[in-house]
Amino acid sequence: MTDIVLEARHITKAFPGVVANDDVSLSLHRGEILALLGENGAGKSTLMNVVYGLYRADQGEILIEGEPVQLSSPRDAIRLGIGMVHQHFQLVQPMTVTENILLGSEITLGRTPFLDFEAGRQRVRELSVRYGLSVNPDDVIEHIPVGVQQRVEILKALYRQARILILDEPTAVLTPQEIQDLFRVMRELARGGHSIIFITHKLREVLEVAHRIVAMRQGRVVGESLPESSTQATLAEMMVGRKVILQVPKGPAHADQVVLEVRDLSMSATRGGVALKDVSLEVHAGEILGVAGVQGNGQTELVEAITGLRHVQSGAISMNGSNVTAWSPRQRSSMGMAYIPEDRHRFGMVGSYSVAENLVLNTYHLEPYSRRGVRDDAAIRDHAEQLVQAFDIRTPTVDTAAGSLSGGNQQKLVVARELGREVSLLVASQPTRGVDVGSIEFIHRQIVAQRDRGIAVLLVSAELDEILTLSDRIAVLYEGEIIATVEASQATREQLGLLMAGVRAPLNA
Amino acid sequence: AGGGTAKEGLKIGLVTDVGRVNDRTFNQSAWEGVQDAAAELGVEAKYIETKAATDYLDNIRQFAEEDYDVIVTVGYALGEATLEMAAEYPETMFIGVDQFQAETVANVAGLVFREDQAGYLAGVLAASLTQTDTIGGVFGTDLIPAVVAFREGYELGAKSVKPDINIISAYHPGEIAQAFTDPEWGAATAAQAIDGGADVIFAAGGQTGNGALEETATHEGFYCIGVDTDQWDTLPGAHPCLVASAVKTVRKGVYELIMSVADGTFEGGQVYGEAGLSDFHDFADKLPEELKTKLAEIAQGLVDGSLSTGYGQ
Amino acid sequence: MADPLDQRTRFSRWLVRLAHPLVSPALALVTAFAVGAVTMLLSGDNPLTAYWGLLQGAFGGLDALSRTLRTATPYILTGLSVAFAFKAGLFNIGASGQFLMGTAASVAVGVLVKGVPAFIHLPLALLAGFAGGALWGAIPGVLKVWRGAHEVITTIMLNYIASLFTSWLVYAGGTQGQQPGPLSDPAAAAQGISQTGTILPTAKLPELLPDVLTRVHWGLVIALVAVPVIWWILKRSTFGFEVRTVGENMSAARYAGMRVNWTIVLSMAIAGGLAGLAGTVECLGLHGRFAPEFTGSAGFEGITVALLGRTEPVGVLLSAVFMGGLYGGAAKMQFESGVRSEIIQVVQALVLVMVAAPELVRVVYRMRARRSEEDTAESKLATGWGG
Amino acid sequence: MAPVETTARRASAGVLRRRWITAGLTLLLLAIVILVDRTSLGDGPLGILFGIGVLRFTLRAAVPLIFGALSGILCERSGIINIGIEGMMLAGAFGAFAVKSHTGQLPLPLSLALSTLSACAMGSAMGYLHALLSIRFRMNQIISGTAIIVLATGLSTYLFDPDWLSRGKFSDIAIPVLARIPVIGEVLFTNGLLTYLALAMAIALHFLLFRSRWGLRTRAIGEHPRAADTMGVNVNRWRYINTTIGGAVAALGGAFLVLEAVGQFKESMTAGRGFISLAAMIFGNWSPLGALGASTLFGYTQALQNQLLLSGITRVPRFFISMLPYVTTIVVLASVVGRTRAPAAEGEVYETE
Ligand SMILES: Nc1ncnc2c1ncn2[C@@H]1O[C@H](COP(=O)(O)OP(=O)(O)OP(=O)(O)O)[C@@H](O)[C@H]1O
Ligand SMILES: Nc1ncnc2c1ncn2[C@@H]1O[C@H](COP(=O)(O)OP(=O)(O)OP(=O)(O)O)[C@@H](O)[C@H]1O
Ligand SMILES: [Mg+2]
Ligand SMILES: [Mg+2]
Repeated sequence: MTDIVLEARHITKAFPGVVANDDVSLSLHRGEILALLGENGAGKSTLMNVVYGLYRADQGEILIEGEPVQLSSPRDAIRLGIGMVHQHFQLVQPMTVTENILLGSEITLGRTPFLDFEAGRQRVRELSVRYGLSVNPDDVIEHIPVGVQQRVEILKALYRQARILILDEPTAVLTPQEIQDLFRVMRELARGGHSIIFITHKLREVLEVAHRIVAMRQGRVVGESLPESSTQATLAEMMVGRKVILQVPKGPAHADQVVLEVRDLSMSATRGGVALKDVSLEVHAGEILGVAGVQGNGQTELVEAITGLRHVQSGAISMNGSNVTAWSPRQRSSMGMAYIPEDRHRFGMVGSYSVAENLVLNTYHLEPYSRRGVRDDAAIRDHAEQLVQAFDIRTPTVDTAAGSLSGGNQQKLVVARELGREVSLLVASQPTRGVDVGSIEFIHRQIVAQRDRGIAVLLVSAELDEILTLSDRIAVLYEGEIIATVEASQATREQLGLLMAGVRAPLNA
Repeated sequence: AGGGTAKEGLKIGLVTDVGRVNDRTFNQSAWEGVQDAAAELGVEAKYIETKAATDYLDNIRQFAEEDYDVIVTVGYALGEATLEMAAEYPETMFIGVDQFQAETVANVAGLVFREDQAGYLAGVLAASLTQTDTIGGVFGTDLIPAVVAFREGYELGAKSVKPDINIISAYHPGEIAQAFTDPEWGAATAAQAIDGGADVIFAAGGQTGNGALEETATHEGFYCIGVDTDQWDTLPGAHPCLVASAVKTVRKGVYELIMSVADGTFEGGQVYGEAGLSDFHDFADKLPEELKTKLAEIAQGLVDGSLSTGYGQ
Repeated sequence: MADPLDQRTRFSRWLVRLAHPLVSPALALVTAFAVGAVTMLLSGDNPLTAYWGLLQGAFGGLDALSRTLRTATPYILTGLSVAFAFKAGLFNIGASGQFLMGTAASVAVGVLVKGVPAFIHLPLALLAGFAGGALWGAIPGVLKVWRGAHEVITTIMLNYIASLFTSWLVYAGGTQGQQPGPLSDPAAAAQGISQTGTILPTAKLPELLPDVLTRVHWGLVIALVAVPVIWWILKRSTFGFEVRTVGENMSAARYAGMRVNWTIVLSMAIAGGLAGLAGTVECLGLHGRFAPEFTGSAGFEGITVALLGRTEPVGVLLSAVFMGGLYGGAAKMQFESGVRSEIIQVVQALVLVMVAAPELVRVVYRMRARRSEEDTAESKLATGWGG
Repeated sequence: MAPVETTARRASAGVLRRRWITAGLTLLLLAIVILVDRTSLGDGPLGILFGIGVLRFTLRAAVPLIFGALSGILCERSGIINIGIEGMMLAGAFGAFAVKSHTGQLPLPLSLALSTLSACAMGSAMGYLHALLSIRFRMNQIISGTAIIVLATGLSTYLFDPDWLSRGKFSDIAIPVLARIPVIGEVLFTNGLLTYLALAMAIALHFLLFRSRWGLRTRAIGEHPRAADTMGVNVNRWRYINTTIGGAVAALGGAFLVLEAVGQFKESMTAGRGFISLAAMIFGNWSPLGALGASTLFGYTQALQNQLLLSGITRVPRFFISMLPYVTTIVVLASVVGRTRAPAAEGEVYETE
């Protein structure tokens, strides 16, 4: 059957301590969009890295167009027309879009070693026009939003004339609009004879765009189905192996007195960021205020201002009535502010530290973990044991290095630390990014539980579904301004989508 | 202790200052002196090369414990350690090169030199040779007395010939450990002095000075004056410019002191070695006769005390 | 489901703990000395007599042992200095400058403060020494947090400045219209000799066991005490936790509410203090005065010591004694065998390589390769300039 | 996307402004220098500041720093930290001298050529060793660099025999027309081969780094090796190549000291120049022209303090005058340059499973 462009047979790949892929077989047809589902650590990225020649499989073989091939490095994959957009963007931050796209397959001025930037730019423009992936060839990556970076990643593959495209969690950081654009591009490519493997944790997307769906669990392929004959529920069950409640049960909010109040907050843009303009908002005890918005419209700035990681130029932040604008992060957290940061790898934890140490990362100086400047390891470990139990963090021991946990579990660790103590305000930023449905369900339950215990929750997320399922009220942030605040009950995906894109539709606030 | 009877089968040891026994500085001269004596007496001689100032004491002790009869310690920096060891081992004779003796110790002879006199002669020579009335000097460090004496003598000597002569000279700017081992600084500074108009360069500062001498040699028609030993023998690279060297006869001094131990005439205290101008070698016939005689007279005057450099008074 | 995995990882970790710290370094030493021997053979020296002499000089008899310990004393402290900075993610090339400033401060107290009893004078001098170094160490810390000036540059520059400054302090002057330095001893200056007066007996560090060891002073004890103290600070104190977190992941430290800037400055100050203490005990215990010949070279050795000790306090102690032995024995080796003592440095470099690259030893001895935590434990200091 | 483009523009505008400022300052300096040399201005303090002697010393002191810094850039831009410059330089100096002193009988140019080659060979050996240790054996790069220094110091001292003597060195070559330009001709266009090489190399490397295929790949593997790898760039191969070449370049600094500046070798004669180059590299923010500028600044401050010493300033103790270069560096670093940015992936081992 010649129309199978890519086939993986009996792939096995083990890492110290983990069998990431265990006798996995998979085939991809010409012009097909194949969705690959699976929990964190299921082995999706590993399998794709094997196909792309980044990892060498311990066993098994890969066939392209029916021919067995040796994939000992990405060079081979590229030669064979395979392109991959990695889960963690593979872009060189300080370089321009053009430089990133040319890298590895450079256009030079004749025989000279020098690059022909003009030709490069030209090529990039052509491609971006042809596939409707608009980018500015001369922008420096670190200055452009993730949505655009995503396009650059795809252009990199197309520039190399990839016929087989692997997209590993491409939508994790995109807005509804951007996601729709991406799907449009994917469909066009498929129509044009490209074949696409599409990894995501978002079941809605799978049903929307995929032609065929394969699910993995613990390194094995555990099921296959077609979108016509599937629902989100069946897919979730197929990948997790049990029924998953996708819609976390959530009663009406009993909003109480104001816990967090932000008034006329302004700050100018830092490198690669945006400015905040007169942002004002209130979060009441027992309610969840969702801040919707496309990545890079000021969420990071807003959250860091509230948590004290950034100085504000003007405006005031007060918590439980007292003005905390000038307070240090520590003062705020000791006042009962919990913070789940958006980038767990950078802020949330210290990879080389044990799970136990990470669980006291911001309380290590308090009794009982520390007495008069002396650490009490016993107390720290007890605390850890409890939280690992309570929050079901999958780790060999509490002494395991946190960096070696799966992404989902790393996230649970952070959540456990922040919710495992008495707080009155929870600031949660992208709490479920890149986390599988199982973990999402768990984290969402926790957040709602906190609300019902009368804690004020500020939820910042680019994930519309997340915003819609959890929030009681929704504020939309666009280019550093809150352009609308709506009751969750009255909000619709479409409205919000438009607002997030900056379209100020008249809304009943 | 002290002198007393003649000794048979003398054991001679030498401890260098930071450096090596063939590093073309007074370490080498002293070691040559030791070897001369050893050859003469037909005995063995050993040396220890000091790596760091903190090792002086240990290195001397090394010999003392193996009960050597004569231990030569080279450099003023070893003075203190030498005295300490001398007190601990009264039977051992110590010869301290460049070590000024505040008070006489029976088993320590401080072999010192009037560097200012050698420098003075160099100054006279330089001042008489210069066409530009500008002379240069590149020196090790003013943290070591001998070097200061050379420089002061040099400038006094020069002024004695041309009172308002222009002298551009500098000490090495770095720490003492580097002052004598930075030929590139010496070379660059010599070049800088030449750019500044100097046409005679006096270099006193071990390897640093050697750098200056060889640099000067690469410029056409400039003169340079070496230091410590007759550098004509040790630094062929400098021949094109090397008129003479302001020498301290360390080799001879050490040799004689060791022999005095051998024949039992050794006396502790200050011992002055000869310091003066070396032979002119290839420049001998290029130099005007009256200059040579003048230098000879001055040298004589300095020795018999009828003439003084004016340094240290 | 994960149980078998846990078992395996636990077992291998146990193996690593047991085997690695002993086997690997042992083989490392053997290999290093072997290669050193080859080098000697190639250049026509006899390694056997050389190493025998080295052993004699390092540990053969009390005198040798004393010398080894004496040499090791400052290495322990400068090694701790560099190691501590590394823990905070800082590369302290400035130990030698801090060494000198500490020395100068302590000697100033030791010489100028008169008429106080030893039990005040000595601690005062030690304190001054620590403070001098700490101050000099804090400067790059402040420059880093306040202006983002990279500590590698500033510490290098401050080394030069320190050596010039301390030279000036004791400078005899008198010629070229130059004034003598504030600490220079008039008597010596009269002879043009640049050095301080002798430290008063009340400020001198007494010898440890005068009739057993030669000139080994209480500085050794001070250094030995510093080891557990630093270990304790790093491993058991909350401040140590902050230091390591800042070193591992500055953003996380900020997020966790730690005072990052303060921690950096304080860490540099402590590192500087330790280096200063090294110079202090050298002068109060050994030289009895300060003179320009006493350079801060022990500060540079501190880098090697720290790296050889894998930046762990106990490791620092071991590597310091080891290097003390190498240098202590070097002179004896050359004396006995006539082999140039510089070969020691070659051996030292080889040891450093072998100890620091377990992978290399593994390859040499065909050991089964394995990934283990303690390889990543070093990852911090590997990330270099940080920025 | 509007705000984004503007930030991007802002960045490039900053670059442009910096270029104009540099150009302006350079012209101003040239003007002063010529005036000082031609007019009576030179007799005053300006003579000390901008005299020929100072300028020539500046260049001379800068050359080894330039080579050192370029070596650092080659390694670190590709992600390998190079603390070992000092060692590589020293190895180069020794390598040059060992051959030079044993080829005295050959015609000078030949012997010089051989010596330079041997210097580069020594340096590349050191560079390759560094790469091998840090890539193949996953050794901490700072340790490996330190080991290189200790090793080079030890070996060169152990093997060096002071009785070896070398005669003759690279002599100044006046570049036909240019050399006749007042002052500039004397300073810039009347030099030894290695000096020209240093200047040429700095400029060439700058263009290669930012305009060539090699440069693009080098910068990429230093910033984000994984990204480069996924685009089919062989990360470790380039790291080996760059680090090895880097060793050779550092060695040229040593060769300059032995073959062009001094003419002889001396134990640890690099005297910390390797470390200063490290500073120059960081100071120049890992860009070749930046490093050229930084090295020149360091050279100039040294020249200046020397000139002050020579001109017999006696009011200030000489020790404080000699602090000039180091104080300047710190002050400039703290005030003007501010934060520099190291290649992001520096010091990290890159492996694929
Ligand atoms: N480089 C690696 N070294 C060691 N173990 C690894 C490595 N990469 C992945 N693993 C392990 O292999 C397993 C599968 O990882 P993989 O990245 O394929 O999961 P995934 O399905 O992509 O998860 P996610 O949905 O979070 O992306 C995980 O248990 C992970 O811990
Ligand atoms: N070198 C490694 N050693 C051990 N586990 C690893 C390693 N690299 C990746 N992993 C694990 O492999 C799994 C997949 O890695 P991946 O890069 O996809 O991150 P992730 O789990 O998807 O989390 P996120 O998507 O938030 O980055 C994760 O559980 C990660 O922790
Ligand atoms: Mg993945
Ligand atoms: Mg993921």
